[in-house]
Amino acid sequence: MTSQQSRDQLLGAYRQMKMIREFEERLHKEIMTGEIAGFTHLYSGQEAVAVGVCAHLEADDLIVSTHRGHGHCIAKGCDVKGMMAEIYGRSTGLGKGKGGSMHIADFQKGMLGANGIVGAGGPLAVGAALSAKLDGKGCVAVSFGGDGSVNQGAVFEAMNMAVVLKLPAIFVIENNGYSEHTGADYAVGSKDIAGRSAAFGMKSIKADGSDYFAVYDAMGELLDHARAGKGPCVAEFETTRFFGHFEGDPQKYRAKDEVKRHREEMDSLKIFRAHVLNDRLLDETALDAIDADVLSLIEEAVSEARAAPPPQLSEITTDVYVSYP
Amino acid sequence: MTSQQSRDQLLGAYRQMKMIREFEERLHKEIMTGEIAGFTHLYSGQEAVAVGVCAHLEADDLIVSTHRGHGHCIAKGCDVKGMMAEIYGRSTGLGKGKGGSMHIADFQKGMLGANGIVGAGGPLAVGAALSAKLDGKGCVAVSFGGDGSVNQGAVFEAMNMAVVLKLPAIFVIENNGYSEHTGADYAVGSKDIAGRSAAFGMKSIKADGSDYFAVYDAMGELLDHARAGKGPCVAEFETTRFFGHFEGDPQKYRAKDEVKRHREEMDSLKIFRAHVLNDRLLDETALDAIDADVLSLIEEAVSEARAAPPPQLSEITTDVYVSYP
Amino acid sequence: MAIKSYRDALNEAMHREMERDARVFVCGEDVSGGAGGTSGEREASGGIFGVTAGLLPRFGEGRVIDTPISENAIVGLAVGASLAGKRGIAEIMFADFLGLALDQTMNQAAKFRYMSGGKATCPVVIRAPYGAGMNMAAQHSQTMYQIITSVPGLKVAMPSNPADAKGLLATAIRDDDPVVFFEHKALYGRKGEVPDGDYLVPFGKAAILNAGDDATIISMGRMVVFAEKALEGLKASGVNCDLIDIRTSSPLDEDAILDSVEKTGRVVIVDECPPRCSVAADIGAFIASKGFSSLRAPLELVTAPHAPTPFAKELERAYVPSPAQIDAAVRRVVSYR
Amino acid sequence: MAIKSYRDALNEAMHREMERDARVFVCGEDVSGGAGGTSGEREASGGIFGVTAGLLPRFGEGRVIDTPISENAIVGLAVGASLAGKRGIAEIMFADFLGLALDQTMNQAAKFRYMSGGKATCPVVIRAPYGAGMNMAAQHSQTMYQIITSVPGLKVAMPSNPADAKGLLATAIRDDDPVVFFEHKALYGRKGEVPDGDYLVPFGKAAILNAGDDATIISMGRMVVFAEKALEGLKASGVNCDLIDIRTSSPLDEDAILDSVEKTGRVVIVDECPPRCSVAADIGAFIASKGFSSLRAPLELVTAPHAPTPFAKELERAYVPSPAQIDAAVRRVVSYR
Ligand SMILES: Cc1ncc(C[n+]2csc(CCOP(=O)(O)OP(=O)(O)O)c2C)c(N)n1
Ligand SMILES: Cc1ncc(C[n+]2csc(CCOP(=O)(O)OP(=O)(O)O)c2C)c(N)n1
Ligand SMILES: [Mg+2]
Ligand SMILES: [Mg+2]
Repeated sequence: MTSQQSRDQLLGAYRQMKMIREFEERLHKEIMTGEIAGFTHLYSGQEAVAVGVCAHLEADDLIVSTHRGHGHCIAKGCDVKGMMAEIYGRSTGLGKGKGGSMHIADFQKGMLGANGIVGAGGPLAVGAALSAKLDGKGCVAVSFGGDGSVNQGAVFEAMNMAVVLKLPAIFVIENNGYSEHTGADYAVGSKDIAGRSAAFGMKSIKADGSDYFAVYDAMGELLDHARAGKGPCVAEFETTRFFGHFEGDPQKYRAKDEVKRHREEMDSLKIFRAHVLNDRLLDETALDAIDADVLSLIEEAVSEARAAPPPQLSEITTDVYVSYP
Repeated sequence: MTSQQSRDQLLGAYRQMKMIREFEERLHKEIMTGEIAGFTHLYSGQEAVAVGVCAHLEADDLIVSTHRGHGHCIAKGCDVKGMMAEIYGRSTGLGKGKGGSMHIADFQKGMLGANGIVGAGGPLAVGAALSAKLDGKGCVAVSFGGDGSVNQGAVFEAMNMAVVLKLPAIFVIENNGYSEHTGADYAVGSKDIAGRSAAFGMKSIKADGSDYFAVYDAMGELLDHARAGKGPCVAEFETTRFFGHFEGDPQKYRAKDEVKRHREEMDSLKIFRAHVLNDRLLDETALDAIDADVLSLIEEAVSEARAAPPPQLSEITTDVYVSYP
Repeated sequence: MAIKSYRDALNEAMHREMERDARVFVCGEDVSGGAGGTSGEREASGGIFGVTAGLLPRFGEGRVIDTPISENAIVGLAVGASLAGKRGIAEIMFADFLGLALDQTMNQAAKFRYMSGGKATCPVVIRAPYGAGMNMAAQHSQTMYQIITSVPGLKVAMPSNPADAKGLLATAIRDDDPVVFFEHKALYGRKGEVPDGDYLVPFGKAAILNAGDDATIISMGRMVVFAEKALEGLKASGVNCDLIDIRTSSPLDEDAILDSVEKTGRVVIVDECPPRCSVAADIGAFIASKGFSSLRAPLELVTAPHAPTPFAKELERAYVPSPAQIDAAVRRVVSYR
Repeated sequence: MAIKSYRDALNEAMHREMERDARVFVCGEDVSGGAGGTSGEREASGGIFGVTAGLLPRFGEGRVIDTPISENAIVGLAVGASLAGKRGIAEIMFADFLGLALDQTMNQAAKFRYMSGGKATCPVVIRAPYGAGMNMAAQHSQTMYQIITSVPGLKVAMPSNPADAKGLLATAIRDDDPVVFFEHKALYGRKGEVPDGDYLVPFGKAAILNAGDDATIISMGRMVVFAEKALEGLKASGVNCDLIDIRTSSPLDEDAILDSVEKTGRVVIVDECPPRCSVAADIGAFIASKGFSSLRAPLELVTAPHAPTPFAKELERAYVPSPAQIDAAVRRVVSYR
């Protein structure tokens, strides 16, 4: 199946995964400096999911994201500098600094927003899928959510609604083992997200979320289903997060060596590299070039964000409404 | 299995079913007179479910009911005259006339209230089940709900929560084919309530809700499970309502002869009578005596309710709080 | 002009706007009624209150969508589609059920534009039948608009008559911001003159339904009808008042209010809400802050008491603010020295 | 007396009440943290803000219950158990998420007693960390108490300091009515003297934190801290005010407010809410209605603007009412002629 992807596609996928990784590793450092305010949830470790899913999507396919949204944003094509500036709370940010890390959105790019409310993306994605269905152009809407989000009533309602209305909605569940400090096996009563979702009457699939190719293939299958008008579907991807729930989380709920082990065994970048080198799909020089390029872009993004002005105080009361007499 | 029930139990069950039926048939007539205000949802047709379920329950087992709650109230032992007075909005009603048909409750009887919010009973019953578990006396909590209620996020959350906390909660789903004017097969995407609920990680069972004995047996099995501390479970009972969704509903969504056919084929009282007479468990005279007795009690309930005084106007602001300085 | 009920005026507005703009769609429980029923009758009810009747046969299942009982997802469906370029009208069968859908209303619809720095547009309308007077008890009688009015990013309308029902709903549907539209259940049958053709009533423009120098009565929704009743008696005894129907609580026509208060100096605010953090309180505090120098009598707030809505008809009748209470309040402010 | 943080004072209250009454239990997301984690550490966090720390080891899993992310069912769990004889404390991680749990709060907990004609008792406490000031943006910074205050049947508390945190929470837990308890996130670290042993602060009794004749400042939660700051500067320039901390918005200490207004005639109300249907508006309208004859200046309402909470720290700082704004408002009322 991997052969279906051109060299350019693979390079692009690697570039995005690397971009997400370095964006997050850098943020992790910058947050220590105290310059970044608020609540930041890092996506590092889950790159293969965002990129493997979005690799299939066109600009007019829509995605709805979560509090842990940086990866989805980058994978859907949001401007990395605009994102960084937003996280720094600068006027040059994608949301003029008014939304911050948890609310990055780019409607032009089909990215309907990160979201601070766990599970709220489910119904929103179903609405986006309705819009796609009404347009009749074969577009889909993807709802990203975590293993914790699937215990939220809104998500269950969304799943049932999507089935009832036979909408082209795809629920992508990133099971990273935890909702904040609580284990997925504790909070998901059935301990089986894919199975419970399938019981709503949807096609479902479960795959390794650390492997770009596994994600890509699973998503391809679901997309064929959804684009053909056969109704919604769900994918559960097993993955891991390399950092705490939010920056500052001491992670006492995780086994001592868990993150270290996951960084060795479940690193989507390492797995990707090994795969493409082994199968001679890409060569090391090309990948290294991307690495260098990504790092310099991130460096630029940070220094430009730092240098950018904060929003004007008059911005406090603009953008509340389109018009308000 | 039916042999497990004593003659007295069977007579009691018949009496309750008959009481529910006549309570509702009479209400149906009285509502035409315009004397009863508000919104009344009749339970007639579903008697076997309420009675078959509650036949197993003790006074300290708890139930939570719905907008269509008269049957559950009677089956759990609420005073029929107090109920009638409540529906008439009289000061002698179970809620002093302040709640009405949709909010009849009797906490002494373990009846935690009918409820005007579809699905709200799910979480409440889970809370009641937690209380029972903390008490450690083997009591259970039963949540009654319809085929429409199971599409409500609150109910899904409740099911998952009950599984996670391994609570003695039993979700009784009365599938009467409709939520208001919408068919269950339309609104439940999977068209399979028992199966979808089972996927939450619960024991589940599906049975004929028009047959008291089928309900009784199914409930017995679930109760053994729940009382033994093995966690929550769910029963889907197929049933029908003999009247419209609420009084005044022209029922244009139902096939012309549907109600007539259901009254012939799915009448829980007829089915019960045939069963007990056929198996010589009870004799006709005893049943007829109950019929007469029930009718006269209902007659009394109506005339006493009619004669009772409305609540004092000062009642408007009492019972808002236990205390409010 | 034609004589129409409030219900039919709302229905007409939806028909016209759906005709005019293919992006408009309607969703909610039983908005057509009958999906999946055994009669095969796809439009069995046209909405539990009949407000969406005729939309399904005219516009089809794609745009007139019966949903499961999932209020949060119903609003989310309309919000998500509206973010994606459509214009959703979500019907919440009873405003009380907004308790289940407040997240999509308050945290999503209301905040998208702001959080995205102006990139998002969310032209959704959430229709919510509200109010007491039909003996539906505590969970089916609330006003709810005080809660929604407190949320920046939402607009809030509550027509008191058929013409406004048509004109405000058309405006709501064309508006690019999220609107929560409160329809009083007890007004659905109210008849009145309704302008033909395209008819828009702007948001934030109060209606002055009577002019008088003795006091200012400020009101909304069904309470306007009661205020009109009270006015008859007051006029008969020589007391004449400005009667302001705010029509929308957000935006609020502050100028109309201040102008009238400047003239009369005496204010009665009539709101079906219980008193605390009500729209009555909101307007009252605004007046005491921005119109203080004109005020010549204590504010009179005529509201429901701080209690849920009782069922029994005698109680409910006394619970809802009445023309008699309005009459008394006006007489108190007028005679205050 | 001991010096304690607001967080620890709340924690102490829960410890003491759970010790005292076996019916009390706590539930919510991560209230212990670590259920199902791979470290085997069952109390990994003691609540995301550390407020419930130590309860699990002391009282066990039966009474300290980590839940899935299901806000409506979390509140329902506590409400249902409380109807059945327990006394549940539900933690909603951020008050903003009450948008998901409003049905169980407003339609269930608040109304059971009334609808049952006084038969039900629902002694539930819903703890809700609220407020801006930590750059958490629009969905994690709201006050929400204005919405809850509008609901008859609920009581609403919002302590401004550690002693009240302990005393009001203990009262809330012992109270037989449902209480929504608002804790300001930015106050968790605030330290102050806290009485030892059993300590109850009654509901509906405001605290008079400063006495002065020039004006009345009415405030709640974190805004009390800002009002205290403003007072320093005002005093230095010879302006002295009553400072009223309402402590509970429902019940509201109307007498304390009217007494002070009678004395000063000049009122500034400081509320972190956006202005519409806020607690500031509520109290303002009450004063203009019941204390009108004492009022000698326009009400000054110091609130957040009618906008969601912005993220950028410069914006958020200017969004939240500040000591400087309070200072200016006091000077305006004092100099009004
Ligand atoms: C409605 C709601 N409840 C609780 C929270 C607090 N919270 C933020 S993230 C999170 C855990 C989410 O877990 P999961 O869905 O698995 O996503 P992950 O963090 O693992 O990416 C929680 C409880 C929230 N933001 N919204
Ligand atoms: C939250 C909520 N949404 C909608 C309604 C309006 N409503 C009352 S009953 C009902 C249908 C319920 O269907 P079901 O659960 O099957 O129960 P049944 O009426 O068949 O007994 C609806 C939609 C409500 N009361 N509460
Ligand atoms: Mg997770
Ligand atoms: Mg049904």
